[in-house]
Formats: sequence, structure tokens, C-alpha cells
Amino acid sequence: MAEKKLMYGNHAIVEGVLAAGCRFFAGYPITPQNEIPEFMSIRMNEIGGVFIQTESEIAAINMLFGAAAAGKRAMTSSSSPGISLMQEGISYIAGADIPVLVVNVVRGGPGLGNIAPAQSDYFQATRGGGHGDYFTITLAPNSAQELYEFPKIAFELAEKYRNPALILADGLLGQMMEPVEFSYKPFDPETLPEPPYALSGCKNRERRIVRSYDLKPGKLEAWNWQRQKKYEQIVANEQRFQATACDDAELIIVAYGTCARVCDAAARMARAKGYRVGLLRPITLWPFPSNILSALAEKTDHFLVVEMNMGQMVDDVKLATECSKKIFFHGRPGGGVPTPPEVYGKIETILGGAR
Amino acid sequence: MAEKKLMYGNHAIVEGVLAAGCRFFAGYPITPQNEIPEFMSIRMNEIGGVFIQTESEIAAINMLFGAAAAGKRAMTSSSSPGISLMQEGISYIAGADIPVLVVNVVRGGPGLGNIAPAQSDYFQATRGGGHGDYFTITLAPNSAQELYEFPKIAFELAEKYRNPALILADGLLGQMMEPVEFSYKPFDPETLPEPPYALSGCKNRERRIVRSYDLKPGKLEAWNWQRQKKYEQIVANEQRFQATACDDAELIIVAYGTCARVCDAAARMARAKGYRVGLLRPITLWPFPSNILSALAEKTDHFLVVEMNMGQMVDDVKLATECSKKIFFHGRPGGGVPTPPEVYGKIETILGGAR
Amino acid sequence: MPQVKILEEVCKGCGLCCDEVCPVNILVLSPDRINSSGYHPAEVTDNSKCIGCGYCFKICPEPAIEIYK
Amino acid sequence: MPQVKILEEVCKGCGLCCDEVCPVNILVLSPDRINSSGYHPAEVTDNSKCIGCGYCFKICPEPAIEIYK
Amino acid sequence: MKQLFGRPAGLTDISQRYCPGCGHGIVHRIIGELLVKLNIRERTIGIAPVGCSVFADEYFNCDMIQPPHGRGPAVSTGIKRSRPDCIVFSYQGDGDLAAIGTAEIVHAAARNENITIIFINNAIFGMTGGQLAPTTLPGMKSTTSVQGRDIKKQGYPIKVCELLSGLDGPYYLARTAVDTPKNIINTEKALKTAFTYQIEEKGFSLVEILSMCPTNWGMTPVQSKKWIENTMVKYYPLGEYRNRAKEEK
Amino acid sequence: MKQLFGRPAGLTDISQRYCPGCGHGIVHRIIGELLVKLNIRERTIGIAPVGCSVFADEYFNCDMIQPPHGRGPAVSTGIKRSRPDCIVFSYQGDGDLAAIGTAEIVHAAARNENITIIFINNAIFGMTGGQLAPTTLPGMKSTTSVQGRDIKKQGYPIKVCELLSGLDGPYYLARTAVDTPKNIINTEKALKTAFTYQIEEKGFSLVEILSMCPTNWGMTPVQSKKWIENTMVKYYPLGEYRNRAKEEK
Amino acid sequence: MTTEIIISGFGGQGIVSSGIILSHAGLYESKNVTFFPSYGAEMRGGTANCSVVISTEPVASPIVATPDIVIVMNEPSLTRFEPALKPKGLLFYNKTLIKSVPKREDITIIPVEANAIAEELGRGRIANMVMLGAMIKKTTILKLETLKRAQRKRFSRASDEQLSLNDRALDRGYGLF
Amino acid sequence: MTTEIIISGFGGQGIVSSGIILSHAGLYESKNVTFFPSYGAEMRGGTANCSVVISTEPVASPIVATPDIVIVMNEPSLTRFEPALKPKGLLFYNKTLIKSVPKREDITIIPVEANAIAEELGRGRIANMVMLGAMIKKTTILKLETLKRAQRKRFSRASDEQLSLNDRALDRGYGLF
Ligand SMILES: Cc1ncc(C[n+]2csc(CCOP(=O)(O)OP(=O)(O)O)c2C)c(N)n1
Ligand SMILES: Cc1ncc(C[n+]2csc(CCOP(=O)(O)OP(=O)(O)O)c2C)c(N)n1
Ligand code: SF4
Ligand code: SF4
Ligand code: SF4
Ligand code: SF4
Ligand code: SF4
Ligand code: SF4
Ligand SMILES: [Mg+2]
Ligand SMILES: [Mg+2]
Repeated sequence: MAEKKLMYGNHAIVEGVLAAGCRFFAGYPITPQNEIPEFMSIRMNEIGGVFIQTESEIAAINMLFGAAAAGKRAMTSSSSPGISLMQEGISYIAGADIPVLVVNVVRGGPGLGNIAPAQSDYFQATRGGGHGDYFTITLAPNSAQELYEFPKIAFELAEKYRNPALILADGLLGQMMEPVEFSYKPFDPETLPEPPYALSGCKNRERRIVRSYDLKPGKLEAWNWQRQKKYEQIVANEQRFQATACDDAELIIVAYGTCARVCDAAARMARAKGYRVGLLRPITLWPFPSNILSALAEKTDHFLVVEMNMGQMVDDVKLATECSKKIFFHGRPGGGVPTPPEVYGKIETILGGAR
Repeated sequence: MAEKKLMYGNHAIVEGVLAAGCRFFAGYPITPQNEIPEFMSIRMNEIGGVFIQTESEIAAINMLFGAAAAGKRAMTSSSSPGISLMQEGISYIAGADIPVLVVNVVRGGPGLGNIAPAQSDYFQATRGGGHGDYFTITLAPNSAQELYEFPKIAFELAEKYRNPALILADGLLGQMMEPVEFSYKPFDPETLPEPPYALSGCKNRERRIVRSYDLKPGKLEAWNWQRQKKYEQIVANEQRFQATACDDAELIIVAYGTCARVCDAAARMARAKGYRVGLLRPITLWPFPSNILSALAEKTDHFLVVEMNMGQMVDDVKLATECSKKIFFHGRPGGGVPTPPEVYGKIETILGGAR
Repeated sequence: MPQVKILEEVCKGCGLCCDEVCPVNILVLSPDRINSSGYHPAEVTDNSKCIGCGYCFKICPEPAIEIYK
Repeated sequence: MPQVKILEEVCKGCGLCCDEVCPVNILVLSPDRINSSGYHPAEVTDNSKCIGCGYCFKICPEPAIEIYK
Repeated sequence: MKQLFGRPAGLTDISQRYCPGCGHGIVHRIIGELLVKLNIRERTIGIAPVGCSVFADEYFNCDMIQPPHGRGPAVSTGIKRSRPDCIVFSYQGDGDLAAIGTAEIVHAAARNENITIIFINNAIFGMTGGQLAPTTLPGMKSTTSVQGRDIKKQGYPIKVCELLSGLDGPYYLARTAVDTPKNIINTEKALKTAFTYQIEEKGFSLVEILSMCPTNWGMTPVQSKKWIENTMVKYYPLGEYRNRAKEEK
Repeated sequence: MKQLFGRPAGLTDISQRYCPGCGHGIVHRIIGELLVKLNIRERTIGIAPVGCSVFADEYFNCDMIQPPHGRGPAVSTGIKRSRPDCIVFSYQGDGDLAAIGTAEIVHAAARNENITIIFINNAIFGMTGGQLAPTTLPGMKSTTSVQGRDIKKQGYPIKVCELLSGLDGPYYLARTAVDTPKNIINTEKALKTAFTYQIEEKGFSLVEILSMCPTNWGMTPVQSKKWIENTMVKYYPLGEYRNRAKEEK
Repeated sequence: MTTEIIISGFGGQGIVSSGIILSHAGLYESKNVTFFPSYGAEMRGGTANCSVVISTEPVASPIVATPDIVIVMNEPSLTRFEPALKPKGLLFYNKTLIKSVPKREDITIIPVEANAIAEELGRGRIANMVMLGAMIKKTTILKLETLKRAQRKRFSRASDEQLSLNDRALDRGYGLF
Repeated sequence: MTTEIIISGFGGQGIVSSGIILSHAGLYESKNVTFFPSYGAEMRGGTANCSVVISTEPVASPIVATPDIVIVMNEPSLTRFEPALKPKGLLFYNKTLIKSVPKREDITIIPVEANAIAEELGRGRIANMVMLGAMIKKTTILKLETLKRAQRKRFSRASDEQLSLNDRALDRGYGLF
């Protein structure tokens, strides 16, 4: 085991991205993710990658489109309002089947909101805030360690399926420090093969076109169907989750990211009091881990969704469990972070009084 | 009954908006809604309203924010990519509790896509393409007549609840001509009262602030909870739909907008062959008409959702019917428009062979 | 002597080459010919006068003109 | 004679008013006083010299200075 | 005893959250005075930007709105066109105006929109912690250019007055500073001119104000003020860049 | 027999969808020739805009990408920074570049990004059916200014070369036209200069080209060309607006 | 009764006007009508088409996939829309400009020398009127008088001379059979 | 065993550094640690605070709502965080700068003349080190030696002189009780 380093979550992302062989970053400052571009500017300078502080988030996502279309691993990061501005660009990138990585360190909304941690961009992330039929692969880390590890997974999934990938973090994960282990050998970007769509000059090959439009009747429809196939594959193959003590649980908490940590503490409190409480943590938010939830719904009666929003994931849990169980919800919007005692209280209420 | 006038759908919107007392339009050209700004520029000039062709959709939504915050009925229109660009602005307007009207004449996506009619912005419209917990009241007209009538309804709902409202049309509704009856007496905007939040100079009153942020701990959360109350009221009071022959139906088609017209034809074909087929047309997409669907699910076994997309409304139908029935889907993405025979074929398959 | 060739099927009959462009004024839109896209293509009235300056080619948006020597 | 009044609790001790701004040089940051926000507020060393030019006021970001006559 | 100088009625009593020695406060005071002097406070609508002065909606004692980052000119346009009798000003930082809001400021200027822009150039993104701004000087350090701005990679700073001078639209463009009493008095004059032109319906005015950000410059307030005097002013020359009223004479 | 003039190998064989007499085709031909003459076709990546020339991704015989409306300069930057050895050009209309894409073009210019912008100014939104463009002349009719552009309401046109001249960044800025053989030849020269500077790694170049849109001007092609000659050129003077190479000498 | 019509030709041949005139006429005869043009980028390159539905019932879909009637004014339109016509449908084609001959045998093919007749009347651009006249005569879906009223509505700013020329073109088409 | 700590004071009092030093020290002693600072606009206006959790188990929530230990370096911090402290919790306060007296009776209140001692050592800014020394002595959650190692990690670019001054401040605090 490599030595552990105390790191900011936002710095862990940077190291993870670089270790994944990404050498292109474009982004615009916004709290609570400023440490990403700041640290990235230093690190890219050290290792000879591209760092661009853009004029806006729109420019950032479009620079990404260019760099990724040129065949490079490319990423941007921002926080909620900035991510909203990228929706057109993300839709284009999805429509052109180009892999990129977008990190959203979510903050309280809507509007300018505040800079406290939040999860209220769940809908936007999981069902395309932009226009048209598309999905973005969405990963939800819950520790600095995962912030380090998920960029690699995200790039690999993005490239495998030629689709944008998102990492959904929040202000708490980005701003906190935790020990991180550099758990894998960094990629040398030079060893990554040139993807088949890459724009690189048409020397010794047919020229290539990257685009998201087709005005010929029927063509765009066919293209969408093709993409739908890909989405079905992703849904079939890429559901990720972490299940803790779910097997014999009388109540399963469903929570991701920061909330999953809070709920972990709450679940421990509950178990200490004799409640059989499990925790199902979706790691991919899209594809949503429906299979495991649907299996768990066969033997568990109570589900409690906990989110730092108004209940955006509840729909997905209902759909995954075929509305067969009542789904309870505890949430805090606008930058509120639930506490373990709060969640524990909810568990107690659901399971009927103290034991 | 007033005389009917043959009009483009896009022109009908303009007349409807003006009849609703709106005198502020800001927008940027995009097919298939160019006739809206074009005709609006002429009409506003005639009646002394404000027409601004903006530098971008972002400028448009923000001019709207300004005009509406100044207490005026204000609207913009665009099509899919342009609406994506407005997501940050819409989130701000929702976060500041300001009423505006946004018209989306949806086209094929994702990306640049094409300019054919589509419904693939359903997710974006119904669950906030922007960041944060918010919803936009969304109306789906299906004729030029409704394009004329819905702006008034939209403004009234928007103002009643202080929330942005959306009209989701598509290229077909916008581009076609149909007879329209000017069915109500136009408002005189001068008679509209000054709303309590309106910025107008603080003469003889306390100064006012319009904003969407609150950095004081807990405040934004409380504000979100308050807004959540409003959303619950809207869901309770404002579900609109049109139900045709649903009472004794063995199969109910759920479709809105253009698709509802296609399905109406298909349902007629099916009934002519002896199938008991109903049509439930959501008029509000948010709030989704869940109550009626949940009631209908008690007595109907088959539901068929038809959309010009990959099935974005299916989730809502499942949730409304508590996943108690199998929901069939027929859809065409990327600008494909289903035909009546196509839908009829699907009905036949579901209900088991020709009769 | 330079040879001017009009690609009739490519020409859109815009007439740009026919107006004050050719120094020897030998290009006109055909009054009667019509191509399959419905355009009256340009024609050379007297190729022998052509000086091969290429102006007609340069202003042709398609380009529907070729010049040989 | 103009009276210079420093609003001690408003002052953030930035020192802008104390540096080459006052033509008669009568403003300094208090070396010992500290306000409840933790700042050393500005002080007037000799009000009698004040000519009421208002420069100190003009450069004060808060503004934490008032001048009376 | 009569008050010669003191907090103007155009400002609220709320104590401002700016760092010690921040230039924002000086400009606020000037605007607060003008709202009263020009007798427009009761018909003014101000726009607070996203930036350190986001809280300006609490500080100016008039109707205020807080728009998305960079979109002040668009929001102003929406307000002014709906309420032509109101006086509308948009207060913006250099990130807000010259980065994300470039399109909106250029087009409001091109339209000669009858609004007043107060543009605080502190050569840095203050609010977010000192990143490179479009106005950061060559060689100047920021948290995203720790070696100093490298024009090869980060390009040249944008001189907003010079840029907008390339447009026919704007009526009044001026650059001032708040580093010395003399420059502050010039700033007062320029802002008065700007508001007056709006009252007279002349059109678009923008006053760019060089302003201290001690926190992110890593300097004391006094060092900051001297840095404007000695360095910043050389790069961003002060003066009027456009005054159609004078040209018309 | 030798071909003196003919379709260049830098263009594909696909017949172009432009209206008869549209200026886009002339510029395409010039670019197509330069790709070959400068021997860069095999290392060039072109950007087709949203606009009538969206189909340019099918016309230029090199790698191409089609970005969101107005974002060509950003996409170009992403490509160029990732592949500095490639030649990158962004082809853009006046709606694309001077309306929605204002921020991106200003900042690419300010950064002196080593790319080439080909800017087709036809004073109108062609693709969407003839709406007012930022470059529509005062008094000129469009489908959203049926009485003619009223500078009181719609503001002044944006002169892109003049605007960008207010920046230190750009290396080369020129305005040409394609109305006459002489101007076309100047356009050829300017574009060659622009591409050459990119090859030499000098930085940002932009060639603004006044170009006919007979369809939306409601004129015949020949009338359109004369309108450029007689009217448009007066408003948009031709010439070099910036040439750092000459200044450096 | 529902009749679905597609009209197609070059830009400039009055395709959209034809569709709108039919729609107005339908409205005047108290029918339900919809008109749907091709639009946007499809228009570049010079072809245009539109769909018209005229019905005694409310019109469901305004897009016409398999028309009852097709009117084609130029060669490419014939290629495109001949296959779409319903079996037993009516194909009107502009014989002056279309050199190919329609191939289907399950439809009724009606050649009209639309441009030739229009030129005879002194204005090639009114070939569309000739076509409309011919079409309503053959199909009887609308009355000649209503069409005349409808064209006056459509061209409300045209000269009297122009309007009566249109009437004459309608008459000529109507008189062909 | 989990210990939750909040440290609060003016910007410039080394609040963030204190938190990071504690976290490093925790890591050196093979504990699980998280550190969470206040950030962004909260920092304007001169106050800063941070949460540190040191635990033998994986840390669930890094945000501390009801701390076991509170260290306050200035007056406003006392007002803000005294009420948050857990019953029986420990409140360390900088007696040199804080004139009010903590009011709660269900907690242990430990006044430390942090600034006075730091000034004695010749540098007011190391009052935070005095506090840290005092805190670990009272709580025994970390060893003095680890803290010394951790501050050297944190200030890796500081002069030797500075580093040993820090050590001495830690010692002084440690030696208080
Ligand atoms: C869309 C969006 N992007 C980014 C931000 C983050 N942000 C807040 S203020 C700011 C820049 C502040 O700099 P400036 O405008 O110069 O104002 P200053 O703080 O220096 O006065 C940024 C990038 C945001 N709130 N919204
Ligand atoms: C975000 C977005 N907004 C608007 C449009 C619609 N649109 C397509 S092309 C265009 C403008 C075309 O004008 P110009 O750039 O001048 O190019 P031209 O067609 O004149 O060559 C617009 C507004 C779009 N596709 N995307
Ligand atoms: S090459 Fe020159 S002379 Fe010859 S036809 Fe063309 S324009 Fe005329
Ligand atoms: S310029 Fe070209 S397209 Fe136009 S008429 Fe001449 S040859 Fe034909
Ligand atoms: S008013 Fe003038 S003289 Fe008096 S203290 Fe202030 S700066 Fe000095
Ligand atoms: S300028 Fe104002 S805040 Fe600064 S020291 Fe002087 S009085 Fe205090
Ligand atoms: S960070 Fe800079 S601009 Fe912001 S308040 Fe502090 S000094 Fe002023
Ligand atoms: S609309 Fe104008 S710019 Fe577009 S192809 Fe036609 S002539 Fe060219
Ligand atoms: Mg700034
Ligand atoms: Mg154009």
C-alpha cells in the first residue's frame, strides 16, 4: 500500500485526472471548486499539459469539445450555475458521440444560491439538462480517495461508449481534506491510442467529420436509435453501487456522495440500537443501480432516500423498486447538510419507536 | 363566435401573447420558431411594445429577468439548443420567484440536430434543466388555437405562483397553418396591477431586492422549503388534461402536443375496428396530470405512451400509475413524427391481433 | 487560346460572371438552356476572345467554370 | 474648525486615510486600540490642524469618517 | 454643527463585507452620494453583479436586482426598456464584465442602451479567490497564474475602454481610479457625467474604475493604492475615451 | 491541355447547397485552393459554423468539426492547444461571430490564439431567413426590422475589425470583399497571409469578408454585388486593420 | 371525408402560396384545414413543398405521409413524391418542365402544361394557378369561386390586374378537362 | 473513538493551519481524519473556522455540528460556537483577545492566554500553536511529538528559526497544565 497523503478533495480530483492521462483542462473559476483550476494550473505547468482559464463555462465546454474531438482526454470542472451554462455544449458533445469528463462540484441552488454543499443537480445530471434524447454517465464519489480514483473510471467509460461522463461531487467533498492513497500507476498519455474519430489532419487516411447534426430526412432519427442501443448497453453493464448490510435489512437507506457518509453514521447509530439498517449507495447515478434495488425490494420493506435536495432521486428508487414499497424521504435543499442524528431520527420514526 | 383566421402556429403564439397583455419580447432567431420574433417585431411596433432581437439566448433570458422583475409580462421564445443556453437564467428566475414565459418550439436533438418537430426536451422542461430544486409550469398545446390561448393561461399561472412558465410546442405546431379564433378579449396591459416584487423605483415605499441567493446559513434552505410548498400547491391544483373516450377504454394512449393529434387519428382508426381506445392528453406536463392517470389505472389495463422522443414521459406515467400496469411505448426521436397507421399498428399488437 | 468550360449542371445561373466581370465580355446567361436544377446556365459567346484572366472563375461561387490552355 | 470623527466600530483599520492622503498628516492607525472586529481603527492626532478637505473621507471605503463644521 | 462629509443617504446602514482597504467601498460611497445629489434614488434600479460586490444589493439604498454572472447589461436592458423613466445602473467587476459577460457588454454598448455601467477593474477575480482576470497585467501573479501572467499562454489583458471605443454605439466611456483623492474626485465627476447622460437620455455610458484588491494582490491597502499609482495606471491610462457630447459641440 | 482554373482539390466534389450568387461559395473556393497551395490540407482541421455554411463540413476536403453556434473560436482553441501542429481555421458568419459568439471571438483574439478566423459578413442572418444581424446596416431591412434598422432601437452595427483593433492580442486583422475580381484577389491575398501567419506561429488572424446574400437581401446576385460595391464598402472600409508583422519591421 | 395533398416544386414556383390558397378556400367552405410547409434549411438549394389537409372532421396530423393528391411542379419533386402517393391517388404534374414520365400504374396521372399555359397568359409564375384550377376540377374538393376568393385573400396587396390574371389562370386550368 | 473539533477566529490567526496540523498529526498516528474549512464568501469580512474529525473508525460526516472540542481565538467566534459545543465538551478560548466570559455551565471552559504567550515568544501570530499545545495536553488525543512533526509538514517552506519557534509555542501551551 502506497503512502497516504492528506489532500483536499478538489486536489485529489486533479491528481486523479492527471494520473488518468488527461492533459487538457479548460475551466472558469467558481466556488466551491476553485482549487481544481488553481491546482491544475500548477500541475499542468509542471507536467507540460494544457491549462486554460476560459472566458466562461461556455467557452470551456466548447474547448473541451475541440480537444476531445482532436482525440485527447479532456476535462472541465465547475459548479451548478456554470454547469447549467454548459448544457448546450454537453448536448452537442453527446450528439457527436465524443467522450469528455465534466466535474460538477454542486452547490446550493437554484440561481446564484449559495456555496454550501448540495445534490440538487441530480435531475440535470441524470436525464440530460440539455435538449434532445441523451444521457451522461454519472459517477458520485463520496471521499477524497474516490475523487482521485473516479476520473480514470470516468474516462474509461466515456471512451468505451463514446459519451460524455460526469462526476457529481459537492462543496463538502471538494473542500474537505482527507488522506488519499495514489492507488494506481499513472497513465502515460502518449500510450493512449488515437481514437477512430479523432481529428488530427487527414494524412494517409480518409478525412473525418465530427458533428451532431443531420438534416437529411430520417438520418438523425436513425442515429438516435443507434445511440439508444448504446444507452441500453450501458444500463445493462455499468450499474455500480456499494451495498452495506443490506442483506437482512428491515430498512435500506439509499444515498450517494456526502449523504451516503452521513447515512453511514446514522446507520451505525441505528444498528447500535438494534435496528437492521442497510445502506445502498449508488455509485453510478446514471445508469442508476436499478437491478440491485429491484432485487432488494423483494426482501426489504422500507426504503429511505436521503439527499441534499428535495427528493430528486426518489423517482429513480420508485421506478427501480416498481413502486412496490413505500419510499420514505429525508432531504435538505439549498445547501443544507443532513446530520447523522437527524437521519437516525427518521429511521426511528419509520421503524416505529425506540428499541 | 368570432371569425376564424388562418394562421401559422408561430403567429398564433404572437397574437396570444399580445392578447395576454405582454408587451416585452426578447429573443434570438432559431428555426423552427423564427416567425415568432419576425411577426412579433412587426406587431410590437404596431402596438408600441418592446421587441428586442438579442445578441444571444442568454441575453434574451436575462432581459426577460429584468423586464419581469420590473413587473412586466415578458416572454422569449427559442428552440432546443437556445433553450439549453437559457438554463442558468431560468434557474435564477425560478430562484428569484419571478414569473416569465418561455416558449420552446422543440426541434430534433441532441446537439444541432435538425429542424424537424420533436418532443425530446420533455425532461429538461419538466424537471429543471438548470441547477437546483425548481420546476417550471409547462403547458403543451396541440393546435394553433391553443397556441393562441395558452400564453394567457401561462402568464396567469406564472403570476399566481410567481414561477417561470414554459410552453412546449414543436416545429410542426409552429410551422403549420390552421384556423384560429380570437376567443377572448385582449388585456390592456395598463390595467394589470403592479406586482408586489416589482422594481420600479422606491418612491413612497420600501426599496425592493430581487435575487436568488442567500449566503446566510440556513436561509436558502428555508427559502427552498417555502418554494416546495408552492410546488405542492401547483401539483394539487393545476393538473390539466384532456381525456377522450377513456372511461371504458381497454387501452389508453397517453400523448401530448403533436403526438396527441396523431394518436387521436390512430385512436379513431382503432375504434372503427372495434377496439376501445382512449386518449389521455396531458396539457400540463408539469404538474403532470397524475391524479387522472392514477384513477384511470384502476380500471384500465393497457397504457401506451407515444412521444416524439425516446420515452421521456414514460417515467411520469409509471409513477402516476404506481407501476401497476405495464406501460407500452412508441416513440420516434431526432425529428421523426409517428404516423397514425404506425400507432394503430402498435395498438393492434398490444391488444392482440386484428378484430 | 484559353478554353472556357462552363459546367452546366453545376452552374446556378447567378449571372455574377456575366456582369462587368469578364474584361472581354463574352459570358451571358443562356436565354433558353435550362439545367436539371432549373437554372439557366452561363454560356460563352465567343471563346476566341478569352484572355484567360480567370476573373469569371474567381467570382463563380460554385465554381462552375474551368479554364484550360 | 472642522471636526473629524472616526467611527471606530466601522473602521477596518485599512490605513488608506493615514498614508499621504491627509494634507496636514493628522491621521494614524491607533497602535493600541482595537475594535470588536479586531481592527486597529484610525485616530486623529491633532484635530485643530484639519482643513476640512474631506480627502480622508473620500478615500475611506466604509466610510468610517465623518467631518463636521 | 453641520456635517460636511458622512455616509450618504444613498447607502443603507448595513456594514459592508469588503476586506479592509477594498476599492469597492469607495465607489459605493460615490454612487450613494450621486443617488441623492442627482435626486434619482427613488427612481433608480441598480444591478449588483456576481463578484465581491454581490452584496451591493444590500448596500445601495434603492431598488436592486442580482442577475447571473456577467449578465448585468442584459438585465439592465430588460429593465430600462420596460421602465424608461427609471435610472438603471449595472455595477460589475472585471471577471463579470470582461470575461463571462463580454458579449452582453459589447452589445449593450453597440445598442447605445440608455444605461450606466460602473466597471470595477481590480485586475483579479476577487470573490473566487484571486484567479487571473481578463484585466490581470502581464507578469502579474494570480492563483491560476502563479508564475505571473504569461502572454504567450494566457494572452493579453483586455482594455475595456479601448475595446469599446471600437464601437460606434457608446456615448460615454471613461477610465478613472480610486487610489488618490485627486483620482477619486475625477471618479466622482465621471460617474456624475455618466448618470447625467442617462438622465438626459443620451445613451450608454461606462466608467471603468481601477480599484484596490489588497486581499488578492497580497498587499496591504496602502501598498495596493501605490501599485495602482505606479503600475496599473501605466497599463490602463486614465481619461475619457469617448464623450459624444464633446464631439457634438 | 492544362487546367488554368478549376475546382481545387481542397474542396470535395459535393455540390454546394448555397443559393445562386451566394458569396460563401467564392470564399470556399479560395480556402480550398489555399489548403493545397500552402500544402496544409492533410494537417488542417476546419470548423464549420452554425449558419448557411453549416454544410461546409462536407465541402472542405480536410478534417472538419461542427460546433455550437458562435463557439468556433473556443472549439478551435481546444483543437489547436491539443494539436499545435495542425492548422486550424474557423469559418463563421456575422450572426455566429458577432452576435452569439462575441465573447469567444474577443477572447480568442485577446489570447492571440494561433488560429485563423474567416468571417463572412453578409450583414444578415442568412440561414434562419434574413433577420437583423449585428452587422446589418442602418436603415437596411431585415425580417426583424421590416422598416429598416433603426439605430435608436436596434443600435449601431458592429464593425468587427475596428472592435478587435481595440485589443492588443490579435496579430492580423483585415477586411476584404468578394464583389469584384479585384477584391476577390485581395481576399485571396489576405487569406493567404492569415494562414501563413498561423503556419509561422504568429498568432491570431481574422479576415472579414463582405459577401453577398442575394436571397435575404431581396436582390439578384448582380444587384447584390453592386450593393457591396456602392453601399456596404462605404460602411465597412476595406483594408488591413492590424498587421503586427509590418509593425515589427 | 379527409383529403391530403402535397404540392412540390422549385422555390419561386408559388408552392407555399398554392397551399395557403387551398387552405383559405377550405376554411371558406367551412372545412377543417391544416397547411404545413417545408421550412428552414430544407429551403436552401431551391426546392419547396407543403402539405395541405382538408377535412370535414378535425384534422389529426397535419403532416402528410401518404397523400391522396400530389401536385409536382418540377422534375426533382416528381422523383420525390410519386412514390409517396396513395394507391389510387391523383398525381398532377407540370408537363412543361418535367420531362420524365411518371411510372406508377396504380395511380391516376394527370399531366398539365402549367408553365406553357401560364406563359401564354403572359406570366410563367402563375403556373401554380393553372395547376390549382385543374386540380379542383378533377377532384371537386373545392369550388372554383372559393379558390378565386382565396387567392385574393392571399395576394391582398397585389394589383387588380394581377388578381384577375390569377383568376384567368385558375379558369384555364379549370377548363382543361 | 471519534473526536470532533471546531477551530474559529479571525482570518490571519492561523485557523486553517491549526486544523491541517491536527489532521496531519492524526494521519501520522494512523487515525482516520477529515478536515473541513469554511470557504468562499464566508471568508470575506475576516472570520474563518474549520472542522476536524479524528477517529479510529472511517469518518462519516466531515462537517461538525456538535463538536466535542471548540477552540475560539476571538470574540465573535465565542458567540458563534459556544452554543454548538456538546454537553460536557471542552471550550478552549483565547483569553488575551476575548473579553467576554463563556456562559455555559455544562461544559469545561479552558481559558488560555494564547496571544499574550505568543507575544512573549516574540510573535503574536503563533498564538494558534500555543492553543494547540494546550488542547492536546488537556485532551490527550494526540501526542506533542506528532504535532511538532505535523507543523513541520505544514510549514515545509518556513525557516528553521520559525519552525522551532512554533515548537516552543506548542511546548508552552502543552506546559500550561
Ligand atoms: C456562471 C458563473 N460562473 C462563475 C461564477 C463564480 N464567480 C463568482 S464571482 C466571479 C468573478 C469575480 O470577479 P470580478 O467580476 O472581477 O469581481 P470582484 O470580485 O473582483 O469584484 C466568479 C467567476 C458564478 N457565480 N457563476
Ligand atoms: C444556440 C443557437 N441559437 C440560434 C441558432 C439558429 N441559427 C442558426 S444559423 C443562425 C445565424 C446565421 O447567420 P450568420 O451567422 O450570419 O450566417 P449566414 O447564414 O448569414 O452565413 C442562427 C441564429 C442555433 N442553431 N443555435
Ligand atoms: S477567363 Fe477572363 S476573359 Fe476569359 S471568359 Fe473568364 S473572365 Fe472572360
Ligand atoms: S458565376 Fe458560376 S454559377 Fe454564376 S452564372 Fe457564372 S458560371 Fe454560373
Ligand atoms: S478632512 Fe482633510 S485635513 Fe482633515 S483630517 Fe481629513 S484629510 Fe486631513
Ligand atoms: S480609511 Fe476608513 S477604514 Fe481605513 S483606516 Fe481610515 S477610517 Fe479606517
Ligand atoms: S477580495 Fe478584493 S475585491 Fe473582494 S472584497 Fe476583498 S479586497 Fe475587495
Ligand atoms: S441565404 Fe444568403 S448566405 Fe445563405 S446560402 Fe442563400 S445567399 Fe448564401
Ligand atoms: Mg475583479
Ligand atoms: Mg450572415
